[in-house]
Order: sequence, then structure tokens, then C-alpha cells
Amino acid sequence: MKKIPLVLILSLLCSNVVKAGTLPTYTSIELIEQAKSLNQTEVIYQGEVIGDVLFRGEQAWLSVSDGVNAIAVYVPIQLLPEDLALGRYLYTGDIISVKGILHRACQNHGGDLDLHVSYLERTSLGYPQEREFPEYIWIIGGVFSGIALIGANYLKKRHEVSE
Amino acid sequence: MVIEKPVKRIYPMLYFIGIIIVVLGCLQLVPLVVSLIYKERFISSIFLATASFTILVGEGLMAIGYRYRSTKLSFGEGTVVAAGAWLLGTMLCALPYYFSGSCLSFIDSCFDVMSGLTTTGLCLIQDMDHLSNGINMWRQTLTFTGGQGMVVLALTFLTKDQSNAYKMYVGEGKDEKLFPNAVSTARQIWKISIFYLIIGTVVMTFAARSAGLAWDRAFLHGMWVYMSAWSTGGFAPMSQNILYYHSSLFELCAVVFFVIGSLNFALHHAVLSGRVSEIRKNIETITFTISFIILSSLVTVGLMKNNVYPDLLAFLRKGLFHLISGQTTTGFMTVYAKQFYYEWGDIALVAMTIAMLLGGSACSTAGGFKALRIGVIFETFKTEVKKLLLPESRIVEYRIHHIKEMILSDSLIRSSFLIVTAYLVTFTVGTLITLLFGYPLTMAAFESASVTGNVGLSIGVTSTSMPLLLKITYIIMMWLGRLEFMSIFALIAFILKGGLKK
Amino acid sequence: MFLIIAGCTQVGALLVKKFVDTGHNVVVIDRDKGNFDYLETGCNCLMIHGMPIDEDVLKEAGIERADALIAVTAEDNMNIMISQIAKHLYHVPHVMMQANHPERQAVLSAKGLHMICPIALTADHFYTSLLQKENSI
Amino acid sequence: MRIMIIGGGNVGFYLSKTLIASKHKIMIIEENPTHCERLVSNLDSKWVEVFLGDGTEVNCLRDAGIHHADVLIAVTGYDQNNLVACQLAKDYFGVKKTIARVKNPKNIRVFEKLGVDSVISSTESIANVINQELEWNDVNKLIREHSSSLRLREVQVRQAPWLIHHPLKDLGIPKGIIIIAILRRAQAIIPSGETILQEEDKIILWGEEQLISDFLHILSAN
Repeated sequence: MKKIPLVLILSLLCSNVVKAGTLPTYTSIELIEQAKSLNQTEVIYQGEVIGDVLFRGEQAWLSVSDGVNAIAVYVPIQLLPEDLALGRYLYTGDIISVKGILHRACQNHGGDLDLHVSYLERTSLGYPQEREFPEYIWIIGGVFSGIALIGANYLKKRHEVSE
Repeated sequence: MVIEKPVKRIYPMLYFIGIIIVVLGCLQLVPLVVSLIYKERFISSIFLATASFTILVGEGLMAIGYRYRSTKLSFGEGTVVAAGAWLLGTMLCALPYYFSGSCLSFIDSCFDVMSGLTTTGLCLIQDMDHLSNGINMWRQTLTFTGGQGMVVLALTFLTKDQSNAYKMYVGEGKDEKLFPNAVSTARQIWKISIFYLIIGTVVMTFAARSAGLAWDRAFLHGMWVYMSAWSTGGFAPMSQNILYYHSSLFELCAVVFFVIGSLNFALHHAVLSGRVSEIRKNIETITFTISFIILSSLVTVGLMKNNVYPDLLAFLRKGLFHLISGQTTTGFMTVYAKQFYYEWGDIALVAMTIAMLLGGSACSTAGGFKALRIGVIFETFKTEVKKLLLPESRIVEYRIHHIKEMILSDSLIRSSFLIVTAYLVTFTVGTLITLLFGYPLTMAAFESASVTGNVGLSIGVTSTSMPLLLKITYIIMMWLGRLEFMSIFALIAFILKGGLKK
Repeated sequence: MFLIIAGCTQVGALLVKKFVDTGHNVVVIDRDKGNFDYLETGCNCLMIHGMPIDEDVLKEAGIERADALIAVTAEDNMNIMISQIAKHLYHVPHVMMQANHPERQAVLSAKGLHMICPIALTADHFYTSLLQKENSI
Repeated sequence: MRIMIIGGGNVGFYLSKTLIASKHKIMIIEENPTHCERLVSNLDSKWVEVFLGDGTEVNCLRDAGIHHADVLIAVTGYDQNNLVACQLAKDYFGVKKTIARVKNPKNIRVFEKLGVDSVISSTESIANVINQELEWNDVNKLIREHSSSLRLREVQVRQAPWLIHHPLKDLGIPKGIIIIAILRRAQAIIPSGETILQEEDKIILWGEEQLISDFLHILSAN
């Protein structure tokens, strides 16, 4: 069940045609492992926006996850869609595709590995994850806690008797 | 006539294990509350079920051993209680992970719990960026409890039958006495921790807020990162770990708290009760500082040679941050695991490996050899050389300063060497097993040191796709490293001797 | 309660056991390391090896924050001195001592020391219980 | 005077021998029979009475005639015994002056607080001598090379309270001795005739060796 969002993201990654030109799309693993050779080059990266938008004046940090790693993306705020949906618990965030320069150890940001974005495009909208959760667990929990309370009472009584 | 019947030794032990399990069950109420606040229905139901199940198991054990609860345990049995409670407790604490689907298998769940309780900080948890607040709270609660010690926590609730307290306390890898009584000591440890928890949560909340999080998320993240930092754990709520926040202020606050957390509780106690000069004189802080200076120069050389980071700030925020994080056995990261391997170069990695093995202070939340033992061993070498130069008839006694003046006695030296050797053996075995699965040497050594020292920095070995045997090996290594070997060997010997049958 | 027991004699060890089992903080001082054998192994208390009339040793034992001190070394004069140090120099709230010579009671009670003479107690006990039995016959 | 000495070891023995010379009546209580024999056979029984027993026991003290004693000196080898002897003498028998010897110099404070009139510690005396000697030896050695009789000495003003409250010129310091410095807390003061000494001061004297030792004698006598 957990794999559903992951599969979705991956399928999106494969199906989507990048409109940003002829640049190759990289996965987060490739970006990290080939950071040395890709350093200071323009790359395209695609994934789900997760967590928070951390504003830094005219720019903002996004964390974009392709299901394996989340890559830090530094975006000018005018490129941000106004109603950007962020991935949280039970919510899949917007999938975005970004074009930007990869910095292996960014000089402006204390050596972080990041992508300075010049072009951002939302390829699909976020949506709440519909998942069925079994309700009978509540019953199990209720029964267990009932027995546990009785047990606690029993131990307490035994304790008082032995006093 | 009264004839005393021999008590089956297992029963009183079960009673004490039961108490610890009950406490662990009650602990699951913390994430239950958080998940209820955030209306995470499914997670709440899971925590209700697992919490009451855990409490039930504990009560069952207590009931079995109830009649024998005032039986005196031997030292060995006390440590067996500690080790056994850790083993059983880990499995029970893994239930929420498993049933909520946060981990793929039960072994993965156990790995994560052990990693949390031993304050290691490696994780196999799935899809961390979409994790519920309840589960995140549970991870940090585990880390926070494991750092101070679950036995220590259980002891604080012990009001009667305290004669066995000290033996269990020792079994959990702590031996300082802040107070003559182990129960008072345990309470003081928790008082110190809660005191810092309040301060730390406030500070980290503001730091997280300044990093750009909304207030409620800043509070949760601040509290979680603080709990992890103080316990030198290394769990962070997001998969990018500390890198997620992109804030040097946030990193700095975290560093301050995990350095404080890696100090000996006895030192905290001394400083909080007014003996500030203790920080300067203590052999642990001296050893830690000296070894840190040496290792940081090594890391500097290594990173400079490979030209890894462009400027001083980057060097501080990456190089030194990870070295401190490694030596205090915290394991917070601001780079991706693989970056260590692809970018850092051998010298820096070896220095990091050594740092992770050395570790923080004894009787703290840190792991590794512990600075006290390094200090003792170093002093022993020094005194042996000094003795060579003195006439044979001269009788000398050497001292070290740890809270008070201590004589460098043979038993102290022996236990230090013993534990350090055990760590080294575990580290070597771990490295070998990792090598057998086809990982390169630097990676194997780095990850193995990280696991043995309960650090949690990863170079990329730990992942859900790693072999099952390796997962189990790492679980055992974390357990050994946290409980400092002896209690686990006692447990194994107890089982082999048929203690369960009799 | 934070309690210091000076002298790990048989009486001292029994006291330590009683207080430890009921969850008090106990520090026991003795100048002879061998005497600590009277305690059980892994006793949940702090053992300090040193001269109990030495102020440094008493400070290490935490006399400044002690709630009570019981002096039960084998030597009367040692007990007297420890008790007075505790009472008059460190103002420990409860100070008690054991003495074998009951005749000093007067002068020491005047100094505010709570003294117990085991010899006198034992003798009294035997004396009264025997008389009671005789009367009942 | 009638003096009671508790403890007839070496200290007790030589102490009584010295005191006899200035015609004091001595009573010694000693536990050890061998020591008692030595005391009896070596000291004049006209001046010295020897008792075998424990000097920290009420009965023993009474038998030895503590009611007649003006001074009690406790010089056993155990600090705790000396304390108890002095306290019994003072509080129970009303002896006017009690003197005790302590082995551990830290006990001086304890004894004084617990009511012993004067406390003597040989350990501390020796330590003081050594401390002063070590400090001044180097300087004095240097001086000695040029003059055989001139010396520097350090004196605690506390030892001679009459030095306080008067300007130096009124103190009648003999010719041939000068005060070259006053050490007050962390600072050193070069004195003039108007300077007034304080209790915690140390003064440094400079002069002929003989004159200085005479002067020190006067100081301690007052």
C-alpha cells in the first residue's frame, strides 16, 4: 500500500515529456552520485514537492523528492505557482519539473548540494491519498486496553494485600 | 520448621523485565496523544492497540514474577534483566512501525527501533517525507528514552524493592552515581534531561521558525530535532535530515545541544550544582577536546586535498559539523549519504571512522569507546613509560580527574581495555561481514563504525534493500554497542546455561 | 532522605541495608576497606574509603547536604567527634551515635547528641524481660 | 600549676619533663602499661603522678584527680581521643584551660569550634616553617654573599596585635631594623612613618640577624 505514491511518481516521471528543451532528466541518485561531473551544469530534475516552502527573501527552498531522495531546490519566488501543494502525511504534493544549475557544494549556501532553478513547471497537481484503513483495530485496541486496565487493577490489589 | 525453597531465578527477573515493558507501553501513549491531536485516526488506533498490548505483556510478566519480587538478584542477573528488557522491548516497540506500514518488514521495524533506542539514528523507515506526526513522535520518543536508558526510566518509577536497582542500572551501560542511590540517580538523570528538553525545545522551535517553518511545524520539528540532538540520536523528521532546513543557525543550535548531550551526566550534575570548573579539569572533556583537535586537522587536510568545499563556511557547515556529529555519536547529516563516499576522500573518511569509534563521554547519551576510557588508556601508557624511568623501588600511584580525583587502579585500566577491545572486535567483525556482501572497504568500515558507536552517519550501506543478514548483524551490533557488551554476554550465557528451563 | 553512616561495622551494614531497601540515599564511610565486605555485593549505596573524622572525607560523602548522620564506628571517641562535626559544624538535622560507655551520656547529651548505648540497652532488655517473667510466675 | 596530661607517649613524656623544670605539678594518664613504666622510672615522682587508664573516660579522669587540675593537655596520638578528653574536662569537670594536639591540621578549626581553648598541630608548625624558609632562602642566600649578618624576614602582623592601630613611627621599632614593605592582600606597600598596619598584613623586615631575632622575641612575648 505504501508503494502506491512511489509507483505513481515513477510512472509520472517516465510518461512525462520534458518541455524544457533537449536537456536530459536526471534522477536524484544520478545527481548525487555524478555530482562531480555534473557540477555547475544545467540539468532537469523532476519530483514531488514535500514538506515546507522555506522562504529566503526573493527566493525559496523547496524539497523535491523523486521517491528515493529529496533534492534541495532554490527557486525565485516569482516562479512558484501560487497554490503549490506540499506533500505531507496522506497527501501527495504537486509534481514539478525544474531546470537549473546543479551545485555540488554550493558556495552561496554553505556547501549544500542544491539546484538553482531558472525554470519551473508543474506537471501534475497534488491530491489527497485515498486509503482505506481498517476500523477494527480500534476494537482490538479497546479490548486490549480493557484487559490491561483490569490487569493493572489486579496487580494493584495484590500489592495492597501484600502490604 | 521453616525450610527455604530454592527460588527459580527466572521469576524475579521476569518481574523487573515486566516493569520495564509496562513503562515502554505507557511511553506509546505519547505518540498516541500527538496522533489524536492531528486527527490521524489510523495511527491513533494502532498506538492504542500496541500500547495496551505492550502494557498487557508487561503486566503478565509482573504477575508471573510477583511473588518473588523481593528476591535479591546477583550482579549478573541484574544485567540480564537489562539486556532481556532491551531485546523484548525492541520487539514490542517495533509493532507500531510494522502495523502502520511504515516499515516493510518486521526486521526493518526492529532495526529502526533498535536504532532509535540505542540513539544510533540509521533508518529503514519508508517514505519518511510523508510520515505521520504520530510515527515521527514515536521515533523521537524512542530516541529520547533510549538515550537516557529505558531501565533508567523504569527505575524512576520504582518506589519499593530498590535493592536490585543498582544492578539493573549497571546493566544498561551506566555506572556513575550522581546520588548514592541508583533510583535517585535515575530520577536526577531524568530531571536534567527534562530541564534541557524544555530549554532545547524553545530554542529549537525559534531556530526552526527562523528557518522558515510555520509555527506549529516549527514546534514539532524543533522538539523532535532537539530530542534527537540531546540523545545524540540522529533521527530527523525529514529524509534530508538537517540539510532540509538550510539554516546555519539551526545547525549551530543542534550542534550546541548534541555536544551538551554527549557530556557525562555526572558532569552535568556537577556543573548544575555549581562546580563549573569541573568542565576544564575533567579528563573526559580534555580527552574529547584533544582527540577532536587532532581529528579535525586530519579532516581539514583530507577535505583540502580533495578540494571538496569551496570556502570556510562550507567547510565548517559540512566538514566540522559531521566530525562533531560523528564524534558525539549523534549522526545528524547535512549531506547525502553517498556524498561521503564519492566526494570526501580516504583521509577524511578514516578520520571520521576513528571519530565515530572514539565517541563521547561515559554515562551520557553518546556511544563509542567513550572519552573516559580513551583517557584512562592514554594515561596508562603515559604512566607505564614514566615508571620505566623511575627506580624500581619507587612506589607510585597515578590519578586522573573525573568529577573527583580517581586512582588509576588496575581494575579501572582492565575494564577500559576490555571494553575498548570488545568495541574493536565488534567493529572489525561488522566491517568483515559488510565486506562479504560486496561493499568497498571504506564504506564497510565507515558504516560499521557508525553502527558500533551508535552514531548514525550513513555512507549509503543502510537501506531497505540491504541483505537480511546484514540488517540482523547491525541490529546486534547496535545493541552490543549501547549496552557495552557485558550484559548481553551475561544474557547469552544465562540462556545457554539453561536459565530458562530451570 | 540523604543519610551518612560512619563506620561499616555489623551494625552499620545492617543500617545501610535497611535504609537502602526502603529507597534512601545512603553513603557509608569506613577507614578499613575490608569492612565493606559486611555489605551485600552491588549494594545500592555509595561506599567511601577514608577516615570518617576527616572533613574532606565527610565533604566527599556529601555532609553539606545530608539529612542525617549516624556514627557507629567501633571507637566511641571517633563517634563523638564525627557527631559533633556533623551537628555543630555542618548543622546536619539529625545526628545519632552509638557509644559503649554509658557514663559519658550526661556530658554528651548536654552537647545535644543523640546517643545510644547498645550495651546498656541489651542489659536493660534482659533485666526487664527476666523480671517480667519472674513476676508472672 | 597543676597540669593534667592525657597520653604518655613521646610527646607526653618530653612535655612533662620540660614542665617539671618550671615546677609544675603533673598528672599523666596513659593507657599502655609499658609507656606507664617508662614514665614512672624516668620522671621524678615528687612532681609527676602516673595513672594507668583511658583518659577519655569519666571515672578514670575523676580518679586521677582532675578536680584539682588547672590545665588539661591532651596529646594522645588520636585526634578524636584528644577532643573527647578536652570536652569532658571542660564541660563535665570544669577545667579552666584545655589544650589539644591534633595530627590533621584541618582539625584545628574543628577543635576550636567545638570548644577546645588552644589547639596545636606539629604538622602545621613544620609546614609553616618550611613555607617561610623556602620563600626567603633564595633571597637570604643572595644577601649572605655580600654581608654575613644582614637578613630579610617576613612577619605576620596577626601574631603581634599591638602593632595595629598606631603609625609605624610610634611603634618603637629598634634602630638597625627597617620595614621595607607591607604586603596587604595582593599588593605591596612601601611604608612611611605614618603608615598604619592592619591585621591581615605581612611585614618584611630587613636588618642585622641578631637584632631581628631579638625583635621577633619581643613581638611574640607581647
